[in-house]
Amino acid sequence: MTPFDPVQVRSEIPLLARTVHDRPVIYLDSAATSLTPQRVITAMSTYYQRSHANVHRAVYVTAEEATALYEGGRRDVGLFLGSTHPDEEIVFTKNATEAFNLFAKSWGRANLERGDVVVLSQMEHHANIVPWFQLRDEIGIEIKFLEVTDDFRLDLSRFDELLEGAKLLSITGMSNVLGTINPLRELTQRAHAFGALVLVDASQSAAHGPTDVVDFDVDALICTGHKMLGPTGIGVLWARREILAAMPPFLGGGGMIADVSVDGFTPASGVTKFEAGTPPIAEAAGLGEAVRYLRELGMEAIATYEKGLTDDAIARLAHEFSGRVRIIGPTDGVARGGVLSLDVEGVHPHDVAQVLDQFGVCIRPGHHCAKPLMKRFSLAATARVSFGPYSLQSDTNILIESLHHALELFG
Amino acid sequence: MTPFDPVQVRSEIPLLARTVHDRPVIYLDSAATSLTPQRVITAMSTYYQRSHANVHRAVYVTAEEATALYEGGRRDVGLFLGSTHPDEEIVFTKNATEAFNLFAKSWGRANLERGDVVVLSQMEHHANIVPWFQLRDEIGIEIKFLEVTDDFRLDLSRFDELLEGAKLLSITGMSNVLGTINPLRELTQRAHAFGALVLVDASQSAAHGPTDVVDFDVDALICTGHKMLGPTGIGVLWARREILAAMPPFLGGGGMIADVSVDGFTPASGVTKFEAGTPPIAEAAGLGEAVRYLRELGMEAIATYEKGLTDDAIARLAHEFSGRVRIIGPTDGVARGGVLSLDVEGVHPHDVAQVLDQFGVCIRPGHHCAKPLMKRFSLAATARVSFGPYSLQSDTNILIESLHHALELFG
Amino acid sequence: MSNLDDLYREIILDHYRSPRNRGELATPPACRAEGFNPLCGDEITVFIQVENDVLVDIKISGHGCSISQSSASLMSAAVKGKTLDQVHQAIATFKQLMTVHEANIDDPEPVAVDIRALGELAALQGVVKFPVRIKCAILAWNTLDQGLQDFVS
Amino acid sequence: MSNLDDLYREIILDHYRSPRNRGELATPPACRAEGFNPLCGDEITVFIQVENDVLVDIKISGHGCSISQSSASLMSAAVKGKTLDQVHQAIATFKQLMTVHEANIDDPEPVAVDIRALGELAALQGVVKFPVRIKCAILAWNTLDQGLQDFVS
Ligand SMILES: Cc1ncc(COP(=O)(O)O)c(C=O)c1O
Ligand SMILES: Cc1ncc(COP(=O)(O)O)c(C=O)c1O
Repeated sequence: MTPFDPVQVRSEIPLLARTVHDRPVIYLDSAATSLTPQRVITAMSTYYQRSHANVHRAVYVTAEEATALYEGGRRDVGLFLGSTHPDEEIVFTKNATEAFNLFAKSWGRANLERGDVVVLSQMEHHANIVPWFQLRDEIGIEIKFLEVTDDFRLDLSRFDELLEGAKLLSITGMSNVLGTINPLRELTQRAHAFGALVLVDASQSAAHGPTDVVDFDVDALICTGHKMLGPTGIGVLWARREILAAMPPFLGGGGMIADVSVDGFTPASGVTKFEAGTPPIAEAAGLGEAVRYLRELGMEAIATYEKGLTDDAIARLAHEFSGRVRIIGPTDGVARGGVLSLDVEGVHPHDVAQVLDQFGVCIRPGHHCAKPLMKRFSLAATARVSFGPYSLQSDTNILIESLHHALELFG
Repeated sequence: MTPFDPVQVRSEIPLLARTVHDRPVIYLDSAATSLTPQRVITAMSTYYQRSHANVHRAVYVTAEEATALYEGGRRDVGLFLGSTHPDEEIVFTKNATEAFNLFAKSWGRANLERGDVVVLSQMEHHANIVPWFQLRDEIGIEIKFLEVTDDFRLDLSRFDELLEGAKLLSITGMSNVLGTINPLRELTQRAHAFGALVLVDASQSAAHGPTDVVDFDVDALICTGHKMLGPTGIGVLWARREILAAMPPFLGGGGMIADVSVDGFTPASGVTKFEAGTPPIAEAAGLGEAVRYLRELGMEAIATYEKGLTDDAIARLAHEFSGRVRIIGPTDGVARGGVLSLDVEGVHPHDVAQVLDQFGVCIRPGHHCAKPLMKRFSLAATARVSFGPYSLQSDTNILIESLHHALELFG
Repeated sequence: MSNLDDLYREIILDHYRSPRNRGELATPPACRAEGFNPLCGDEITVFIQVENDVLVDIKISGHGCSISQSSASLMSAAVKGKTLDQVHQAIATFKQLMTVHEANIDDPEPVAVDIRALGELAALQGVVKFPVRIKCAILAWNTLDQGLQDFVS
Repeated sequence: MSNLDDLYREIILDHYRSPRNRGELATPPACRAEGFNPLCGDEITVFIQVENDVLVDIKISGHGCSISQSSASLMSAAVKGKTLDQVHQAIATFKQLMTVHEANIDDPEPVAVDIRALGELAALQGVVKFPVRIKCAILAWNTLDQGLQDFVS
């Protein structure tokens, strides 16, 4: 394997050649969405230019190619996640959020009853909270939250108490606000001991380090195309095939049925059951290319590289601002990814982002769809900086320069 | 307006430059998915290359551009459908199927009770059947079907009887099997007289003739990007704003909430409420470009042009095969679109399609996700030919040549 | 950074650092209305006291970015002591100031409004060049509007 | 059209035009199993009668394309009168014939199988070059397999 070369990666990303306000784009918002390599864009364009057709049910050449691209995307994503049976375990949805709704409502309605407990954590994204509330309002399940410690880690002190009798632990692999990486193997082992299944939100972690569903020993896992160098409009639910096979359909329509009459319908079997209507074909072709590219780069290599960037940024922010810029998240460099939520003294995150924009620096202010977590730390918003495999240490230079400017303006 | 020029349209569609089996592609499967003009592909590539960012909640330039592209796509689609308040009336989904599920389950759960009647027709696509069955199984509504006459028209003789007390008529604008175009204005007027709302499936009709929700006087309408020269991964629900405003959310997650705590959530208002998670941003940019293009071509001009193709094909198929190739659908040229389902004597549709493929002719065999309709006519499948604005009369020549070959091989 | 100067005028920064009319009023007799911007988390509570068709007192609490906070502060200064007619007039004028013609979304131009009538509020004019921030600037005004409607009913 | 000739061998067309063992058997004593291919609407019902571990009779009804129909007909001819062991062997061999190595999806190559053991069934070999049709060819075999399993239990 060639050594990891961010400059090479950058050369494949057209957006990084762009300038805004007469300055190069400094993209530090990968936790919101990742930049797209040209080869991913080309994979989709090529589909539309050469093989655009609807999938399944067709015998002509371009339709066969379209089907092969779509099913090939499924296999590539399966390989990327460590699935042993991608054809029976990978469901494509429109985004991670739909995948959570699918799991909560299909698996949930079939397996949970009034009073059953689902355990989440306080650091979940709304995508892994709201569908469970909807299910609670519908069938009366109980939702419990693992808390977050003052040093931004999962509080496991009450783990056994919360998991007692729980049917499911649904938890993020990495917080999109704190950067905290959760100890999946330990959580899974402990949750399984209580007979609970484990669903993991890998939306943040998938593109930044190795994912192996067998190694993690989880039961289901969700991620989203546009945060994995892939396109918008596609998400992924992986679940063990016995689990998927026993789940009832979610959305109804064409493709997910075995038969329909004026009296009722019989669902199809396999992953098809969950893919109603024309699926995201171009998007699967694009995501397939994205995960092939990520594998080529090497997920370990990406993780190591981004850890270097993050450690460096944490050290320099502390040194430069001596406390005026606080990081909301672990700062010891251990078990954390390249997401740095900043609290800039006297400057609202919205204003931080506005000033940074003038320097070409792209960061995201807000609650990051994690309001329970924000409430936990009595914050309305943070200014979130996040790295990708195309980020550079020099990005941090400009980040620091522009933060100085923000502090001055509002000081 | 320049006169409609199919050769010009063809020159904008890269796939038509392709050959298969050493022959040019003769694409006659537009009812399954339409071919994509380069400018639509470019609109999406450009988004990824220059303005890829997540929408909303961001202040930096590319994120503002992404938001403008996404919301601009909404406005363009609204304009295309005749919506007077696109910002409050156009919801983007992943395809038409999700839109039907959204409407059936959100509007349905809020407005229907055990015993309430929803009227469909026997010529509906599964997308407009299965979600209603799911709702029936959940809350016990009753589903009634308008029948189809022997000459492939909606049977209106029992209309009043079926609509008596019905809460909703959900019906297709154009059958994807028969090509039959339903008299929307009449249906709406009569259904409204019974106090029923009218939801229209415009998936087949939207790209082949004018759509004007105000003129049709319908209450909700659904269509799908990939059949409108647009991309996969995006569908559209239009509904009158009072109706949308009163509907509860469907999928839960980020973006669709006003607030979330560990105790529950408050949904957002407006169309946002229905768009959970990262939306199909590139796809909205692509669909926006597609409908701008369609408007430039002129929907009346497209309808007239495709009617010419269809009338010609009907006449020539009758003349060439004197009964050995039967059209399952109206053949008088009145109120029908460019979809011709063929029943070829002694040759199974699957085999027809296979033989035609060798001539580069792309058609679709199968039940076309309309099994109740197939059962109505005791057919397992048809061989469906369908036109688009890039189709030519000469396509019909090759279709006829290859049909002769199929009849010979199996004769 | 000339763009930024358009947005962050000195008056705005001043109202952000030293907000006017901050606090709460006892309800009743006062009315309260809450507004928030789900996209960025800005939250505002407006307390108003109306007597004989005059807005005799107004207080603002909540939190948010410099634009939403200064807009609230500027608003409170502009409407306090005014008749309800004048207040409604001010709300309408301000909303007009914040209107971007959709046709010009790429190059937003403020609609012609009587700038002199706005007084200090004119400082917020630069916001329209930053369409995402319009929601911040307008939050307090919508909340006040809501409060007045609640008061009437 | 050389590709088509690979698919539509004369034997296949013959079995399609004149299917062998078409019809039904009384159940009981016979067993029936239904199979269908939701993607293209092919439906098949297989009736089997087993005595002393021998498949003494088999009948096929249903409808479908030339590939699914001829495959069913060829199958019925190949397994009728055979011991259950031989039938299972035939099913396994046929499935292997229809296996496309995923690595070679673009250029499918049949897996090495003992073609001579297949007899007339070898005519279906061309189907693997048309991956979408494999489902048609294999339908009857899966249905028979199902029927045998049901019979055992
Ligand atoms: C009439 C009709 N309705 C609905 C659909 C479903 O569209 P989609 O597959 O994009 O969800 C289709 C196409 O498949 C259709 O032809
Ligand atoms: C941790 C986490 N989970 C879920 C999501 C939802 O992903 P999507 O918006 O693609 O549905 C996100 C991103 O927004 C996220 O960061």
